[in-house]
Amino acid sequence: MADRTPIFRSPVRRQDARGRGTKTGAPVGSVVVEDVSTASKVLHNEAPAGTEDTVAGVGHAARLDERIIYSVAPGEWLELSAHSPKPDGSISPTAIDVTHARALLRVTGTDAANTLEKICALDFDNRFTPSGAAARTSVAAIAAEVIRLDRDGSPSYLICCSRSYGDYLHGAITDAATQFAGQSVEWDGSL
Amino acid sequence: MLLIDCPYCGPRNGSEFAWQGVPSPRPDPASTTPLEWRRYLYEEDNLAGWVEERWKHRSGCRAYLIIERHTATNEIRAVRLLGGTPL
Amino acid sequence: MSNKGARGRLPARFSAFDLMRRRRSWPQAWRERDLKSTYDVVLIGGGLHGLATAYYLATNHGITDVAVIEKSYIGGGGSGRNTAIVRSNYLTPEGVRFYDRSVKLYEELAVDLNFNVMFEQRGHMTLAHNDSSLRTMRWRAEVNKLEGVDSSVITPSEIKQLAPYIDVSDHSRYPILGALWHPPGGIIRHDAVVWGYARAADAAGAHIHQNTEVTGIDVEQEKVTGVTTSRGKISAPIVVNCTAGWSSLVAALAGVKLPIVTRPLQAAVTEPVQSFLDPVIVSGSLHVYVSQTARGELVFGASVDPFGSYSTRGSLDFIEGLAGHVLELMPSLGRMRVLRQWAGLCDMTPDYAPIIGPTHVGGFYVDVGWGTYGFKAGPAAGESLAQMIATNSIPELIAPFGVERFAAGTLMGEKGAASVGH
Amino acid sequence: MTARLPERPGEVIDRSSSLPFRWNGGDYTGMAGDTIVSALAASGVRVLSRSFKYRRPRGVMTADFNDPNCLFQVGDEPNVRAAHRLLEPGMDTSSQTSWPSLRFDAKAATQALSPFLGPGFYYKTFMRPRFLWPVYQRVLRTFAAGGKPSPQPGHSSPDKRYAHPDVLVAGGGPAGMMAAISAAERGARVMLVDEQHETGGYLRWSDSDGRLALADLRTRLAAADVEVLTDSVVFGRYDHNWVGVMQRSHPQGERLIKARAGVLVVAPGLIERPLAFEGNDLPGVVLSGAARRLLNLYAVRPGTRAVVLSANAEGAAAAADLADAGVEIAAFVDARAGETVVRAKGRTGVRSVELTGGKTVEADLLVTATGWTAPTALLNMAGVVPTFDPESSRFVPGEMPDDVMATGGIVGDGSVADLLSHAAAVGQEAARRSGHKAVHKAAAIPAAAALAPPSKEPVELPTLEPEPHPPLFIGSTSGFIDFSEDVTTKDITAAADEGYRSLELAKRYTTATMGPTQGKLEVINAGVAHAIATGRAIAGMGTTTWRPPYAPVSLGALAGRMLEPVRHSPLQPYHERVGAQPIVAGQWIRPNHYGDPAAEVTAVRSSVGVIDVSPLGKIELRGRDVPKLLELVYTNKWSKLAVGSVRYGIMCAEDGVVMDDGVTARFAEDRYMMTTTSSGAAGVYDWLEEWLATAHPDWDVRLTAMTDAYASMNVAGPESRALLERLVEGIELDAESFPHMHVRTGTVAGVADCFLWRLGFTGELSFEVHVPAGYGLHVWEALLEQGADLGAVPFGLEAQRIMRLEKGHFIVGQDTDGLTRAHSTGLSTLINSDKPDFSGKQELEWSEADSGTMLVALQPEDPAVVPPEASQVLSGNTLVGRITSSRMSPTLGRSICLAQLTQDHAAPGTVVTVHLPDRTRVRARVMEHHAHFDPEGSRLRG
Repeated sequence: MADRTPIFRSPVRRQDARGRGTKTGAPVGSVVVEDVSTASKVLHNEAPAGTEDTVAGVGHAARLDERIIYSVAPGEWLELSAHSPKPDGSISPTAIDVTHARALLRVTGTDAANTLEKICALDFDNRFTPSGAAARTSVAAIAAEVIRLDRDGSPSYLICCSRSYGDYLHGAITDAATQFAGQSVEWDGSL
Repeated sequence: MLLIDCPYCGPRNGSEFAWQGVPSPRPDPASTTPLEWRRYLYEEDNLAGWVEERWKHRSGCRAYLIIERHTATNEIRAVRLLGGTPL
Repeated sequence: MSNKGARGRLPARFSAFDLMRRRRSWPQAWRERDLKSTYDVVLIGGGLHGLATAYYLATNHGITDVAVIEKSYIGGGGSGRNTAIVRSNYLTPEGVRFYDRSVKLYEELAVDLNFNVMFEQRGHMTLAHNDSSLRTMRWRAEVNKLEGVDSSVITPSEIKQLAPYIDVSDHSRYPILGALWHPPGGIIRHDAVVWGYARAADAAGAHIHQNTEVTGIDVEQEKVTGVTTSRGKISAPIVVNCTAGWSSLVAALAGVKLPIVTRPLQAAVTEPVQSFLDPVIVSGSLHVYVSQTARGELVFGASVDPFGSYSTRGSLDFIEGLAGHVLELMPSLGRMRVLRQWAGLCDMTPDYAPIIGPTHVGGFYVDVGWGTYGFKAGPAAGESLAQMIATNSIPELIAPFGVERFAAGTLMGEKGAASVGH
Repeated sequence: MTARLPERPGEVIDRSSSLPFRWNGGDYTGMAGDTIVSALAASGVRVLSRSFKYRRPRGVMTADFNDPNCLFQVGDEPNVRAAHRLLEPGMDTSSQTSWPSLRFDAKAATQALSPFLGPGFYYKTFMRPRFLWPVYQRVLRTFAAGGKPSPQPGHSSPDKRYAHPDVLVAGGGPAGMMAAISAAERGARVMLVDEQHETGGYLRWSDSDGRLALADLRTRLAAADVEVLTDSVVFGRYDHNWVGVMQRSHPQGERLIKARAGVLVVAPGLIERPLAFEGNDLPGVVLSGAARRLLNLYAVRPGTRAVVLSANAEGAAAAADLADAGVEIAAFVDARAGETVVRAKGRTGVRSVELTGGKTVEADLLVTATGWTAPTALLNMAGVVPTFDPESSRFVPGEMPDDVMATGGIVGDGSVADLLSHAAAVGQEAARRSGHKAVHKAAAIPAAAALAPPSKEPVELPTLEPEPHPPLFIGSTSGFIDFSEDVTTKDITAAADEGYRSLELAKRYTTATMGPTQGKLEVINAGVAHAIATGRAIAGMGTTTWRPPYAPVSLGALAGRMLEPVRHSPLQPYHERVGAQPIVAGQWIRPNHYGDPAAEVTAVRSSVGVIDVSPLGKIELRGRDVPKLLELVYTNKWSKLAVGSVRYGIMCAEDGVVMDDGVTARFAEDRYMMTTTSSGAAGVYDWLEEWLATAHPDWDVRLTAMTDAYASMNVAGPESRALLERLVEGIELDAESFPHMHVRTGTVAGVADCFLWRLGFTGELSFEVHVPAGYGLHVWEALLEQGADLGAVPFGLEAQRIMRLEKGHFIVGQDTDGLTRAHSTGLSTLINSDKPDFSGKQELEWSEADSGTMLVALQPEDPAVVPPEASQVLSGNTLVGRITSSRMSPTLGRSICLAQLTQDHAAPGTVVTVHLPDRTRVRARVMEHHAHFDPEGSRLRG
């Protein structure tokens, strides 16, 4: 058997914004794209304890301790955690570990919404997509989940999609971000 | 682009939804006849006017919806969950 | 075929000589007539199919007591909204034979009708972007060849020669692996076809009633007796439904239910530019087809809309998708501009093949379910329908397309090749 | 000769700049702020283009985007609106429709043939002799209007954007500006879109009062929170207020904005209408608005001696501006007093103008102010039916839906103050109507945004009526109605006489309104000419169908950046690193082979190979009622599947046609893993959900899409067990502990939570290893590393296809088609008609006797001939089937096939003829088994 320790690899391989479009004006603004795919993701079919009030139902997201819990479909709660997937047995028998099934990206900054509105038809206005809102919708022509949870006062959006689309979606977001001097950075390890 | 007010997700673009047409009831498989079955498979009312169709919020919550739409104007006047599942 | 058997007056002869000599005073191409209370045959729908049927009834069979009832103006439905592509490279032998007859009739049509329908046989090319579509192209080519239709699979370099603006480079998303090449295919002036048939049918004695809507179909003891129109009643032993997108609604007037869903098919045209594209280009994978008219415009079409509707208003998603896919094929056209978009209504059947022939109501025939292929079919459909009416038997060419196949569970196999097959 | 005037108070040019550019090969200069055409006009150029059919010289006419005579080629961009496009230094511009030169157009000879070239002339000739038709075609095609498209790729791929304005105002004239200000002041999110390069509409080129009013509006607009987009156009209103906006001058390139508007306020103003009379297309005949734009925005004198024909206040205003700029007014013709222009004369430009009564006035400029066309396009697209108002000689809006409003000139006339008060009320009402959207529950409503709750009471709109206007459409002589298409009054009359008696038919026959202006200038005149010709009342003229786009929009901007999703396996970095030949399979990019597919086959058959099968559809099913679902969707029996077992099944649609196939494993009492084909994965998942939602909502089944959760790799070949034994922990791999068609979970290469099952498409002893995706590459590399001494190689799709064909396994969609029912796969044993119900059961029972074609294995008698897939199979001259799969078998050293043949030719031993694409034929024999190789399956079970 192999003597190497298994390495977890993210589906996202590009690290630079590519900017395929013709760029005349100089980019202005601020947006940062992070690959958060290594975060653990557990799918529950009932509301995890302690979230009944904060994640009131479909369309809501909340932070709980160091976790993020959101719901974008009836009977589905996704729990994100910065820590690697829990040891065996600690997730409820009805829950499913989907860490490996999904890619997770984060878009943060004053131009995050301006970036996303190029590829996603959600209304990012504070009235309709405030911090604490979650939605599964079409992003860059694939189904993806958009969760807004601001960080240190900056608008911040987690984008979760099927793993195999991860590299594609990361490319689409970084392309959209180029206009705002967007850059891909290493994940800081916190949610 | 239609705007469909999903009972779970709120108003979303029509492209997130898959159209399934006006559903017809599945005949009893035990007693059905070829003629009845093929009517079920193929025949359509294809009305020009208000119809109750089934759609699926495919890129969203994946719920099945019954939508009242006018097939000549595409106006939508009601959206509800299939089977009326309570929210 | 010629006009010799026709009764009624001959229309003024069109020719270059006459154009110079006559200058202005052409007689009316067709006349406004009083609605009679009885006709031998009532054709509902003044589009290509209804008018062609009227023409062939008169010229091939001497049946001229015929009314064509059109709720708006002739050719205002699918006949005036399609993208005017003619071809016969279908998948099933039945389909190939039928459409090949249509192509043959189209080739003679300008002379037959003495009306230049401007059939430009610049070739028709269906691109294959993956293995399975290349396999389907080969399948079509082989069936076509066996039916005597000029059709073959060509390579990317041959594609580039025939259409230099196409990008055949090896890009990863939609590489072009080959194409089905069909030299007799091409484009035609769709309005001219309608007008040519209308003019000739009128000259042969048929009555064309525009702005006349059929509001009822009279049936007694499972036999049709006539129609009620917005201008009065007509009794007729034979009534034919040639109403394309509206065919379900018209059939319902006679108590006939059909396996049809009406779906919009959108199209768009660009501003004209100098000629640069000869053949018709189709890509099934990219859901797009494009040709350049003699006037220089690019005409585009796609697959039917994602949901059933009787709305012809068109959508923005359509032209967005279209533009993206056209630029995938011909990346240098980014600065050409879309001038107009529109939609027509298609009567889609479950197997993408038409329904043509008698119904359970005696004397009530349907010529429907043409989906996105009605224009290509017009001449052969009209000729066959006329023969069916005149001989009271079903011609071999259309025998496979009867409505009874649905109840029998024996559908046609055209769907495999038909997702976007213009 | 310069026509540039001394400084004008409202001018938009920067006199300190000098922009050199080229036109038709010559050197010119203009100024910043100039359009291409204003710069040419300032340089004294009069003839700008030749007309489409008769090649008549044409000059500036409307001096705005719609000018049909000012479509230029600019660099590699055709059909540029040169009277709108701003001049840029170094532009290379040229006229389009002229040959060999603009000054002398050889095709102008067609003018002599004009009687011959009446409407639809081409329908009446070129028919005989038939063999010449291709020649005629080629000649006709050289008359195509328009510029040259670039053959060189390299268009920009601009961004697009979605927007959600509460109020979207189309038109940035005074009314549009006021509506936007008013709506924004009431808290609405407002987007204001204007076609001009600056807001202000007609106030920009009006008098000092107008400029003052504009300055005030601009100040208020800047203070209001409004997104203002100039040089942009609302080109379409689609279902449910989905609005297309093209932003032409975004710094990052032309950009499409897709706006879901709460309320669309239509404020496009009015389009000035030309009058049809002989010579109305001569250079020097300009509309009053054009004259004023040239004078007041660009400080260009459009002529030296003018006749002004006026039916409204604009004519007098133009005359005043002309006189102010030093243009001599030779005659002022007041249409309201019954005077008019009979014809304009000249060859390459106006030389004189004949007035009513035969008086001829020498002039080089004829300015007409003869009325308006209401651009109701956006209203038409919203389902509004505008009606023709004979009093004001224009269309007025009809009844409107709640989410569309109109203001400004399209509604009625009045002073600036009248327009502004109407627009302010419309803006207020639009804000009210759009203010009823439900906000997200998580949205904290800040106090500042605590707007007054939207009132239920509609805002009362002041009346704004169109003023009476003389019905000035068609002059006493025949002139051009459609300048782009060269259609005259006479042509419309001729069409009506020939029987084209509905306006739609006449338009199609003459091609009036079909050109680049799409009716904006010609629609009313065409309608009136047609009404006159058919003896109908002008008042009854039906509304015209304006279709989107309102203004032409570029393919590049509509396309935007390509968003064509692609999917990659977790092992993709390996495939790329070793240079695997990729193949596109739906959205997946997969390795087709790694250099030599035949060698890959041999390696698998002789030692061991690994293939990346990650795209295989995987659906986890949990719950009590999973067996019921499996019984329903598969044709075979499922209720007795033991924990730890795997079973193969076929799925049929309800018409009995094969839809998908795959295996399902039972992991635990109520936990299953289903696999589907890669291409069928999404469809099967939807289908299962549909059964559960629509037919069996009471069943306890939970589905989770797990395709992407695992990297899947098939380890195949006689040495596969030996290889896995080096890497697997916790699973006994020997045949007895882990038999064929069973599943086990364990650790592979140090990665926990893997599952393995024994089965194989290749027919070899094989294990399919499913590894949590993040660790997939680690396991894949470990397999190849550890297997190196065994001869382990990666193999691609092509090798797998060869091997499965050697084994006679069919592929849904390749060896079956849209009509293939389950019996035709030759696997009738998998159809269990004892089950009370399963999808497709009924049709399969009814069609059992007559199951159409049959899948068979076929071997050509000449083993070197591989009939290409889709080759047709004949018996005599009758078509009896086709080859669905074919390859040269490296294992058997001969060609092998699968084919669909009619039942009467499917018996083993039957010899049929295969018709090859090159028209040769080869005889082939139907085999006893589907498997060409190891039909007993002994290798598989080893």
